[in-house]
Amino acid sequence: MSTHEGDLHVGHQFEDAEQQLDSYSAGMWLFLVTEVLFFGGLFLAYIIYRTRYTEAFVAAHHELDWQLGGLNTVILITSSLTMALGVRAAVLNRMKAVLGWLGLTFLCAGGFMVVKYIEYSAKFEHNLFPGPNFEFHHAGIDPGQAQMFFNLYFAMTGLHGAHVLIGMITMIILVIRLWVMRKQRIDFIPIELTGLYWHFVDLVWIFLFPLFYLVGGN
Amino acid sequence: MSFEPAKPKVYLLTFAALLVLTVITVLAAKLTLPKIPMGILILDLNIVLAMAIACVKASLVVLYFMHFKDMGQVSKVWAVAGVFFLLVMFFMTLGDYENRPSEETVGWTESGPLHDARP
Amino acid sequence: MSAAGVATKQPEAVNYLNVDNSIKSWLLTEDHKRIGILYLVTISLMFLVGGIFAMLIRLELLTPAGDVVMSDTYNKMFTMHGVIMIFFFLIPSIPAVLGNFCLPIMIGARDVAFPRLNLASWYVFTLGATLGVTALVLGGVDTGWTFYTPYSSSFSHTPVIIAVSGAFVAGFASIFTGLNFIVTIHKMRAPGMTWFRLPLFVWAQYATSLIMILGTPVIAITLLLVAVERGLRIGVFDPALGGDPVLFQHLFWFYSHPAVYIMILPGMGVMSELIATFSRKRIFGYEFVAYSSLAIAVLSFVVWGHHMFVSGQSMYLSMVFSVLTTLVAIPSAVKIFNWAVTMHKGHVKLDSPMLYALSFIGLFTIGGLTGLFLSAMAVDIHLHDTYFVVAHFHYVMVGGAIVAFLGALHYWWPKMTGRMYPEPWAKLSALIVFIGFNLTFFPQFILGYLGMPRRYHSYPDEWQTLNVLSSAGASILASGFILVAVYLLWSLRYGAKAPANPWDATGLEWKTPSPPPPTNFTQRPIITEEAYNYPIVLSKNGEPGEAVKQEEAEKHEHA
Amino acid sequence: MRLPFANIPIWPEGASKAAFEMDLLYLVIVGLTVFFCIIVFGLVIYFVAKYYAGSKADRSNPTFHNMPLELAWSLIPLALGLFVFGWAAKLFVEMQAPIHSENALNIYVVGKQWMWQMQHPTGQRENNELHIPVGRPVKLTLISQDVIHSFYVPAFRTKTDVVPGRYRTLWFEPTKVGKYHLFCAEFCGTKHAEMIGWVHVLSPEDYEKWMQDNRWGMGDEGVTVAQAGQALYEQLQCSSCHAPEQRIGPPLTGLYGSTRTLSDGRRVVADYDYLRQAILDPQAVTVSGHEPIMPPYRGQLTEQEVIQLIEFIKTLSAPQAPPVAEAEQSDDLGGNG
Ligand code: HEA
Ligand code: HEA
Ligand code: HEC
Ligand code: CUA
Ligand SMILES: [Cu+2]
Repeated sequence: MSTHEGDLHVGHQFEDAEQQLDSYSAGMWLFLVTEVLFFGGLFLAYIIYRTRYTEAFVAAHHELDWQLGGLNTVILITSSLTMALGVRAAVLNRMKAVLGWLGLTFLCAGGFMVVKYIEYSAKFEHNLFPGPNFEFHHAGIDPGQAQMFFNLYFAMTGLHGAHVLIGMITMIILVIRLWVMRKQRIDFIPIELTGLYWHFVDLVWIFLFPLFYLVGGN
Repeated sequence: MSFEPAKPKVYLLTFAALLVLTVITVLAAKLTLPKIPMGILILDLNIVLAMAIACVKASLVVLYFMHFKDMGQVSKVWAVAGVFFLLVMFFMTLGDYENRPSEETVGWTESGPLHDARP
Repeated sequence: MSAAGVATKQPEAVNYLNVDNSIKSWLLTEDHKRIGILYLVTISLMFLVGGIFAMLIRLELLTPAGDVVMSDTYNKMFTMHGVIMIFFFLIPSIPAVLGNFCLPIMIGARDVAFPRLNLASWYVFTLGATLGVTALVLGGVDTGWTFYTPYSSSFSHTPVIIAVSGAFVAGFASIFTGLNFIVTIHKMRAPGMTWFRLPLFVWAQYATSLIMILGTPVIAITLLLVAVERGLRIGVFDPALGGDPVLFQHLFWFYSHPAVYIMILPGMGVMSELIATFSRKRIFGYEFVAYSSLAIAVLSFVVWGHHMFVSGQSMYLSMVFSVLTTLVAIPSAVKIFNWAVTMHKGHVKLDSPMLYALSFIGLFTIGGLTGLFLSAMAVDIHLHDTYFVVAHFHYVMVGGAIVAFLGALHYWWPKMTGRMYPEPWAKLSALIVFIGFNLTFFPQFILGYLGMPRRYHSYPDEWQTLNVLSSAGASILASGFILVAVYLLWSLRYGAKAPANPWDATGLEWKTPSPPPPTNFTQRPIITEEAYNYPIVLSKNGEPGEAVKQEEAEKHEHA
Repeated sequence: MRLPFANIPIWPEGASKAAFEMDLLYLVIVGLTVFFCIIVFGLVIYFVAKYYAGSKADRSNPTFHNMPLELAWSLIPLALGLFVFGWAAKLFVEMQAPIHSENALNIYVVGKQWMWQMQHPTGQRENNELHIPVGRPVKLTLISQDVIHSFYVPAFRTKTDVVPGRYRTLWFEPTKVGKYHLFCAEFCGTKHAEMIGWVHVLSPEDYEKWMQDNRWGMGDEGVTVAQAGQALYEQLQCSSCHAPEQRIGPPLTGLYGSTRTLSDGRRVVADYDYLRQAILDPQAVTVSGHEPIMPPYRGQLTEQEVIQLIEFIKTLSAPQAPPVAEAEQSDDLGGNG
């Protein structure tokens, strides 16, 4: 795509557009590496408590609705697809397509948050939010251990949800930026980077879904 | 790293594969696989299977959606390093939980740790 | 001073300092050099605050009874001392100040890869430091810098959440810096700047950044969990909530052990620069020194359990950690020996930066070797959480990292400010710091083996003499630091104008004027030689030959 | 030990079996440190003096690489380091391992903000003081009621973190009569520095005397820990389920030290930690073949009371032996002893 890069804006610190693109994508990957380790701490906690409190985790996961979780998985995968297509359109400098794909991705993200909201409010209603009001009755299951499941559930999906929100905000900013600079060639780097970020958010969910909704082996 | 965007077909195929795999994980969770007790911990084969599928899905996302192969050397090496250190953290910490001394920390002079009653 | 007088008559060349003087231009700057200076101001303030707490600690410990302050106050003092010194001073010290200032110049770049992220890093850091100071103003935190659960998450009555958020936020600053450096080193090198032509300082920064990127996120999530557990009683660490407090220790040290190498590796990088410059010789075993930095960074991630030998961690795991700790000491040994041997057949000059460098070698060797005691599991049973540990880490952090920081500050001060400081005073300060330091912390080794636990504000009478020695040393040490601050500040106004290359050193930063122009170089440098290309003398059959540049000499050697 | 010319202590008293070897190992590492310091400082001083700028030393043909040298100063420290590791690891294992002896004492220690509570098996209780006889191995079983503490006796060269939720053990054998410092070494809050006390190592006669004098001194009218546990057991009506004739809960006779199969398939040894959990959170360790109906006692019992119950359950495992310390060792070690 070097023909297109010629007329991109190049930061003062860079020699050329190629160096700029290389640097930004390397930077984004490094950032994602930090994200991996950021979530990693929580995954570690999950592994430990899951292996310790297996029965409680199995019992507690029945409180989650795997169908809603599955729906959200499909939504996020779809949004990943639309995002990938959006990035492609940006590289090919097709303004309308970019706006369309980004819009779809945003809608998916919104849908994801709505489903999350439904799920969360159901948990609050059933006093499944950890804390003094936590209630969990299941023969043979220590409620304290079930609470650990919900601790991790809220911590991990909450953190993931925060990432979805950040992604949505970024998309809004992207669209505004595109609109402001609509006369120019599309600067696809920010879109590409947002795309990488968004796929990462999808990727985290790919792990969260089976860990919480499909503990399995009743 | 000026990359050539992939054909939409590649993305659509990836998408389809991801959907199929999602269905597979859901189905796999219906099976009841054995849980292998390991000392005070339990290794649950269900979760092993689920994680294996998730890893395949994650690789698809990384390889095709994030077009990993077009990435520069730096990104590649660092992505691998990140996963590597994550695993280091997991396994070394788990090494503690698998072998915690219980009430009696029996020395090596004895016939192995008492608290571990593996057959 | 006359030089300064003359200079004012000529129109001064545009440099990064005088290009624009408005406050706004400083606060919105994207120039890595200015950001370095901003960082220097912030961390110096934090060092001052941390140092004041240190002096209060030593004042309290002058007498066996806990008579100067209440126990609660004392607990807050050492906590704030540790938190400030580590999270808000030492971790950003060399990387964010001197790394920021020098690294792009050293590799021949106009700036770091992401200047705006760099500025954001300073703001984020300042926000973190402000939170830290807020916690202090609200009465201070009393958990120890290690924030062990369940004390921190369920029992302490102090603003732990604020302090923890401060460290959390400052962590992002460190991630930004690390990310920036890695991309910069990979992508922004000038043409001809191959990896093995890089100054060793750059290698060290790369290794440091590796730890910053891979380690910091883990402490971030850990501290977040502590805050959540404390705030919402949603917990994974408190046994009362079904958690495991030792898990916190694993997560904490997974970062905080590597973090001690965040503190020392840049110092080691500085050492390589100083020894090379003031011996006028290339570092002996350049590749070994370069790779040892990476080895330290990678191995640092697999030794964290040596802080947990008595915590109830699995005995077998302890052994693994102990033997790996022995391994990670080796690259440090390699560096020490290579530096020492670098002086062989060199032209050693004892300017003040070199004095600091030599005291680094001495103090770090002692500090590092006392790490060997602690990594020996059985001995650590006795020494853990005693003053032996306190002495160990002050030897490596103050005697190592801070002495290196001061050496670096003296070395690059002319470049950064365009002024020379008064050399005799600088030499004196190096001496005072060395003497004061040893007097403060050597007695603590003895106290530690005697069994004096750390974080105690009162102690048995028989240990008073050693504690008095230590407190006396601390006042000497403090006067050394204050002396440095005084003459450096003085030099800003009255110091002689610095030439471009006051030390007659090689390296790109000395080829550009002092202070450097806003874009570092007037034109993009093309690199044709290695970083330490000093002239050396070749001889044949005992006849002294000509002085030639080192690289050419090597070509002869291989031919 | 003190410096001869000044009143400065430089060496702590050693009063346990492990102390001697630890001191020896310490001195060896001190020796290594001095050795390397001499080498490093010596090299630095020598080179600075000889190659000081302007000196007449021969500087021709300097070298910048030397593989054998690099290997030497990597491998020699490595070998020495590994030697230190090996020795330290051996000593470490020895210090953790139970001391086999017929007459080991088992004393329970509960740490809480900010005091140490000791319970002797024979019923004596004391706070912040520990009286033990010389020459007899001691096993401490420690647990914390709140935050992490650390039980540290410098003269014995030993310490261990005392963690909530889990029993820890500490073995040592005092070898010298005397009065030694006891410290809390893990920061635990306001009065961490005051969570200190004394360990009194007494001659066997003095120890007997102390035992007698304190039989009714503190604690519950001279009942042993196991007896206190029995009282508690009755008071809480555990037997309403666990008495063999009730057939609701499993009988507790012979339980301690046996291997249990849990309902989720795990096989675990019924040790202190297991018993503690079985009482406080029974649902976490439901025994296979039983309904999980036992009520959890978390929050209703102090750590001391849990210890008493466990000690009582232990006596049920060895019905023929009297519930005193002398019987500890044999059943502790199960088949290994
Ligand atoms: C800059 C910071 C820094 C550095 C560089 C180090 C370096 C090392 N540290 Fe240290 N350490 C700390 C900061 C640091 N440490 C801090 C802050 C704590 C306490 C935290 C707390 O609890 O609050 C601590 C605590 C600490 C402990 C835990 C003690 C305890 O709490 O019980 C241990 C145990 O193994 C340890 C070991 C080591 C080792 C083996 C090295 C090695 O890397 C040293 C390597 C260097 C040398 C060995 C010297 C040079 C070599 C030679 C001259 C050749 C000869 C060598 C051999 C024979 C091996 N350190
Ligand atoms: C970088 C890290 C660092 C530094 C520099 C220091 C510096 C000092 N420290 Fe500290 N210390 C720690 C890190 C550090 N410390 C940590 C992590 C702990 C553990 C805390 C815990 O247990 O949780 C600790 C604990 C600790 C204790 C143990 C407390 C206890 O356990 O009860 C003691 C006791 O003597 C002590 C003393 C000192 C002294 C006398 C100095 C002196 O060197 C300080 C002298 C400095 C000054 C007086 C400041 C002068 C500065 C200026 C004038 C500004 C000038 C600016 C420039 C030169 C640019 N420190
Ligand atoms: C309501 C009846 C009931 C009461 C009261 C009761 N238990 Fe239990 N207990 C059980 C049952 C049923 C089990 C087996 C299932 C399980 O492990 O949870 C059991 C298991 C145990 C075990 C584990 C036994 C094993 O075989 O591994 C111990 C130890 C124990 N109880 C101790 C006590 C003590 C001590 C008390 C009194 C403080 C007590 N129990 C009170 C019903 C009871
Ligand atoms: Cu208990 Cu410190
Ligand atoms: Cu460490």
